[in-house]
Amino acid sequence: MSLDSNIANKNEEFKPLIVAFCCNWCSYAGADLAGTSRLKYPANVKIIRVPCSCRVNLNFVLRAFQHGADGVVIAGCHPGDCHYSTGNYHTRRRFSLITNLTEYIGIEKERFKVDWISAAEGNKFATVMNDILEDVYKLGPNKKLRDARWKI
Amino acid sequence: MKKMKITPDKYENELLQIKKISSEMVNDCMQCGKCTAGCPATLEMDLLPHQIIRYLQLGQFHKVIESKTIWSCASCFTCAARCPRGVDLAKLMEAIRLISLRKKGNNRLNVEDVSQLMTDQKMPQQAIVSALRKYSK
Amino acid sequence: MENITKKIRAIAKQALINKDVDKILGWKKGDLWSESYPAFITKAEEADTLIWDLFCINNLSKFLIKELQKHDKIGIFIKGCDSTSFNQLLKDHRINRDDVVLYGIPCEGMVNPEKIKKIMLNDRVTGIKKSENGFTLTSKNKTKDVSGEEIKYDKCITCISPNPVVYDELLGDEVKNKEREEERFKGVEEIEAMTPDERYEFWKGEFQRCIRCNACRDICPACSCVKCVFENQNAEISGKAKTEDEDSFFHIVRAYHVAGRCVDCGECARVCPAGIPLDLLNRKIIKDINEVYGEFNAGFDSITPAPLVTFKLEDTDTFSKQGGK
Amino acid sequence: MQGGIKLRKIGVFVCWCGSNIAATVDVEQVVQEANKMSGVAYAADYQYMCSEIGQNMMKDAILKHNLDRVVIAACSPRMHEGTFRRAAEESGINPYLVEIANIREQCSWVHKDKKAGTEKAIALTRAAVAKVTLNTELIPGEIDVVKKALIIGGGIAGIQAALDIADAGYKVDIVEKTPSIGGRMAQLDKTFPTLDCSACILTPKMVDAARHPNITLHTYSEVEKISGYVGNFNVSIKKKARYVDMDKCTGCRICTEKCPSKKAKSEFEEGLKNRGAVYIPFAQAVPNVPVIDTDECIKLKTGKCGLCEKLCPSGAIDFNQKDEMITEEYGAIVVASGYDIIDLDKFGEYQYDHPDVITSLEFERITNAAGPTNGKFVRPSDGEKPKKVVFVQCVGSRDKTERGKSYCSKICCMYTAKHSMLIKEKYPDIEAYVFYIDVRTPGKNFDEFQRRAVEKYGVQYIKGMVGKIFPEGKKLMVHGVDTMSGETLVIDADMVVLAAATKAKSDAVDLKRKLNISTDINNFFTEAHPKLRPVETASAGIYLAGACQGPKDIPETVAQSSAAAAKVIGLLNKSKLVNNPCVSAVDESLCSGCLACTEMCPYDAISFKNIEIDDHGQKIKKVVADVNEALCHGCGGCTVTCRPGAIDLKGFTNKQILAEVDAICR
Repeated sequence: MSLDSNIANKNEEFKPLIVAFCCNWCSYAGADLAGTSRLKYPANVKIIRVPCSCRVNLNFVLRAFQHGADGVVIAGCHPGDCHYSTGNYHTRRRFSLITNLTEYIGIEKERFKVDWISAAEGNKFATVMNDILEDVYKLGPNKKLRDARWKI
Repeated sequence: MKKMKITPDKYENELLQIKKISSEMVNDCMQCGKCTAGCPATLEMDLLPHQIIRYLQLGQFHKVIESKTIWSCASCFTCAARCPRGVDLAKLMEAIRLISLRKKGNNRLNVEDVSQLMTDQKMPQQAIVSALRKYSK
Repeated sequence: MENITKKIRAIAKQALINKDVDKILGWKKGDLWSESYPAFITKAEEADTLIWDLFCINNLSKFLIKELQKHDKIGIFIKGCDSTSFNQLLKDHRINRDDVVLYGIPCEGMVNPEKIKKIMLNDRVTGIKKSENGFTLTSKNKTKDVSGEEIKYDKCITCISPNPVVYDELLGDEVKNKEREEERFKGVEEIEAMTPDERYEFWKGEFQRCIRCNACRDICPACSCVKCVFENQNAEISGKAKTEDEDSFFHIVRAYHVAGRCVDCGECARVCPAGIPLDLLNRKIIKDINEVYGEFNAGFDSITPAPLVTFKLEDTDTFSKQGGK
Repeated sequence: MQGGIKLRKIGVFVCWCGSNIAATVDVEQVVQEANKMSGVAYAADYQYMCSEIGQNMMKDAILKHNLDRVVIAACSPRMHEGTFRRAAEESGINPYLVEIANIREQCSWVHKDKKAGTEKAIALTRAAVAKVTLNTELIPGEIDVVKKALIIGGGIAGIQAALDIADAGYKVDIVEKTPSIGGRMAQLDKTFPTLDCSACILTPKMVDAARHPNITLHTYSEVEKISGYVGNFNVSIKKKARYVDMDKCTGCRICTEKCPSKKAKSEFEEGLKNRGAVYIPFAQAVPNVPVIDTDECIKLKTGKCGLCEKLCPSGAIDFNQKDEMITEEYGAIVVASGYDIIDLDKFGEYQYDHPDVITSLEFERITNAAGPTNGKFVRPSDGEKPKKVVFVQCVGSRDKTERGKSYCSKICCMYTAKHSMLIKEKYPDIEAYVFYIDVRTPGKNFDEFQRRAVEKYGVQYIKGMVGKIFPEGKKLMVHGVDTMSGETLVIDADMVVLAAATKAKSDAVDLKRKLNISTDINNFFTEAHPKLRPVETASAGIYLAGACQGPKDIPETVAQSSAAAAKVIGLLNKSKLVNNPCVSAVDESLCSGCLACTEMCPYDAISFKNIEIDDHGQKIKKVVADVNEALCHGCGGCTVTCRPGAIDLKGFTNKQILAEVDAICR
């Protein structure tokens, strides 16, 4: 068996886990629309519903990476469309700094994404999820920040 | 380019004349251009059909009467049939032609020139006869 | 410096005699010639213990939180970085401006005893004096001339606020000490240039030395919570295990919690017994804020809203190229 | 946490949704796995959980197995969360102890592989179980409603809304900044597309509003401060000193006639006429009581004069009046503060400083029979009748540069058609030209109206703009272009009328801050939803009417006012308001009082309060954040701002979300 096919086999075994925090009013609805439109994206994406993207705490993201996530997505309404009028403007500032900071610590930016997905963008939801999965497949399993005591 | 002076009363008579002959209201036109878009004779025209109306609206009769367009119009009535505002442009064209022809010695087609035209093999005789009838007094 | 020491003593004495203040916060000489400690005095006769020298590095502002619970009015001597810290505490509503009398001292930078030790490795240094172009170190059997840069704290060399930004009375003339300011982010840029894996290895190496002594937290003028989130059971992040992930968790969250509030006094890195360069985390965030949301210097005043509690409609972001919509 | 789970008795119900879920998810396996999850006491599946049989099945299981929490693994919570919460409530469980695992839209419908689908469904169910374990009973708070509405602005929008609300039996206060209600509409001569006289249709409404037993007018007053929330707004109103006693004044107008100071430009007449220092803005003003302009009054400036005081037969003049501040409570607020037109100083090419170049609003006054020229259409410069009048549309509208406004002002096409028609109607010998970019006339009978100007009255519409106007002797040489013929042209006009763009009131931003509502880039107030909630703001209990929301004509304004009134009536009609229980709560023992949350909150729902705590016998005074549950919308932004985690969001607590993360990551 060649080395290449070894890697390929390993990759087949690699089942990445993507944790997506979606705001209730836009992105969660966008994910629902992806479902109603029967768009396909891999089952590795799991969604946690939050009222607004500004509810997402840095702690949640770090905990996800600690406990096994290979990628994290935070999705909210497009700036200007926030159900709470200005919540996502705060998300934008906070996570601009946070994604930079985690990248500075060594977490690849491809693993940790923030995006705006409206309730009408079922397509975009599927695309964003497929894109991050593709990136995470390329990077392989995440070992950084991982809690060695946690299962897997 | 010289600036156009808006002087509606300068050609007041002519404009009244057109209205009398055609009984069409040039102000009804909204300049949508549908007449021009459907006109089969635009290749032969120097002013486009909708421009003719526009100049009439602006009182620029001299530009209209000097144009080739009124003579290129074949009176096919496509414009009239399609106009959303119910303006019969073909009638207006006819009115302008009439004003031109009614001036002394202003025949568009002279009897003497007919033989010249007959040398064109493709020209239907009917056309020449009717043109003579239409464009001469 | 001796002049300022005289002034400090006179002011402190007068303020305590007049009962303008109940307590004075300043510095006194430590056990070693290269150490100066915070000094809290309430009696006029103690004023003569106060000093101002090259080792008054301790940021005194944060002591105000606890001291003001016991006293109504406190006088405090502050350097530039102490004053920005003071403003940050005001902004965080941790103290009242009216309860404090500020005696500002322009500062040319403090001397790092560790650097001196390295230079005069085998000699026991016994003193330091200002010379024409720097300092003269003296030991039992010899003297040595060194430049300021060689022995000052790194954070003092790139200091952006050598003069107090807020004070009631200023002692001495304002100083200029901004020649190397542009190098403030040099360390950050070096790390940014690494690959993600190199960066992770670098920080893992640093973080794993952490003993969670919380010195960084205790000294920090921005870490002023009554109870830290890491002590809050309901926050569910109070993991105390000595593992790679918990160490990183602590340091990422600590850095983020002072984002937009860190006055870059550098005390966290100075007091860390494990020598973790915490200021490189803080400065990364300061650099990003400056680049993405416009220059902001926490503590330069006490009213401008911190970058993370405000926003602009036309803000850009760092995670998408188009900046949102 | 692990210990707590044992105490729970959670019921898990997995829905097949026919084959919608069951085709991709092995429902039975999900039930089997659910049974193994800690805290789960009962698990079952059914074809259609949302059906009545399914709901009854759940209710029966709750009673039979003594369940205290429920997880439904079915379609999106956006579909049936309410349904299952109600069903749970009917069987005695607090509705907020129900969680939904979305295994249809976010699982069976997007995945093909049954094995992967089943695994994901189990993970999602586990997350929901983990969350529901930590759910607590939430009880929505109730708020009383003050049965009274405030209308800000006394133009046609405010008057209409006030009349509608008052007619429904509720008290209404109108706060109007100027001395009289009536607003812009009172200035207008005729209204399109019917050309009926503006005053004839407006003044009866003004009188109705003044006489209505449920309506109180606060003219010459401004809203100073607003606090509170839906149902309970607390509003301070500044009643500016009129220096005229409203009760004593009979409206005889001796004072306004005799006032020796006549230098002030009349605001109502758009500066085309002077008025006295004591004045009534216009003949039909309501209330018919003058005010004294402090900047103009000789007595108030120098202490001498006081002629009006001596002449007033009823002794109504009172120079000792002071601004008065009143505080009122309201249940709802309608913002109807209207619009302005832009300044034309930046449009030098139109020569607005020339007396014969006027705005359309000035034109309204000139043609108005009660206006400065008594309705005679003459040039302001020499009082002669003009021969040629040029109208220029889109002056500053649809102009992306900083001197104009990017939007269409909406009303100009119609009023310009109206103006040109009015001229031609009265004086057929006057020539009227209209320069336009587009003619936009959507609206009932609007296009027909505009076409009438062209077709019947022969108004010359020229598609193109005016480049510059050169005054030449008595004439205004208007240089423009007819883009349709491609010809440049020049018209020797006697008068030019500029359709200046509309703009938001200059104090709109101020008012927005007071109300804590939002404005768009042009400072017009923003509605909660551009299509589905066009009269509400994002702040509950505050509604919009008229041109303060964006350019509007009278019919639209009146329609929106009545719509806003209907919303207000619906609100005031409720005996109690129920608020969302998923709001933020402060743990006072953890709060340091840094108040970063108060700065971040989009609704200003967080303030602070002083408390005293007992720290080992020592009393310590402390400032802590304080959430107003009626104002909090539950976005949760404050929870992230709070560094020690002292503030948490009920229904989406830190613990709950972390439990979901942990469950998903297993």
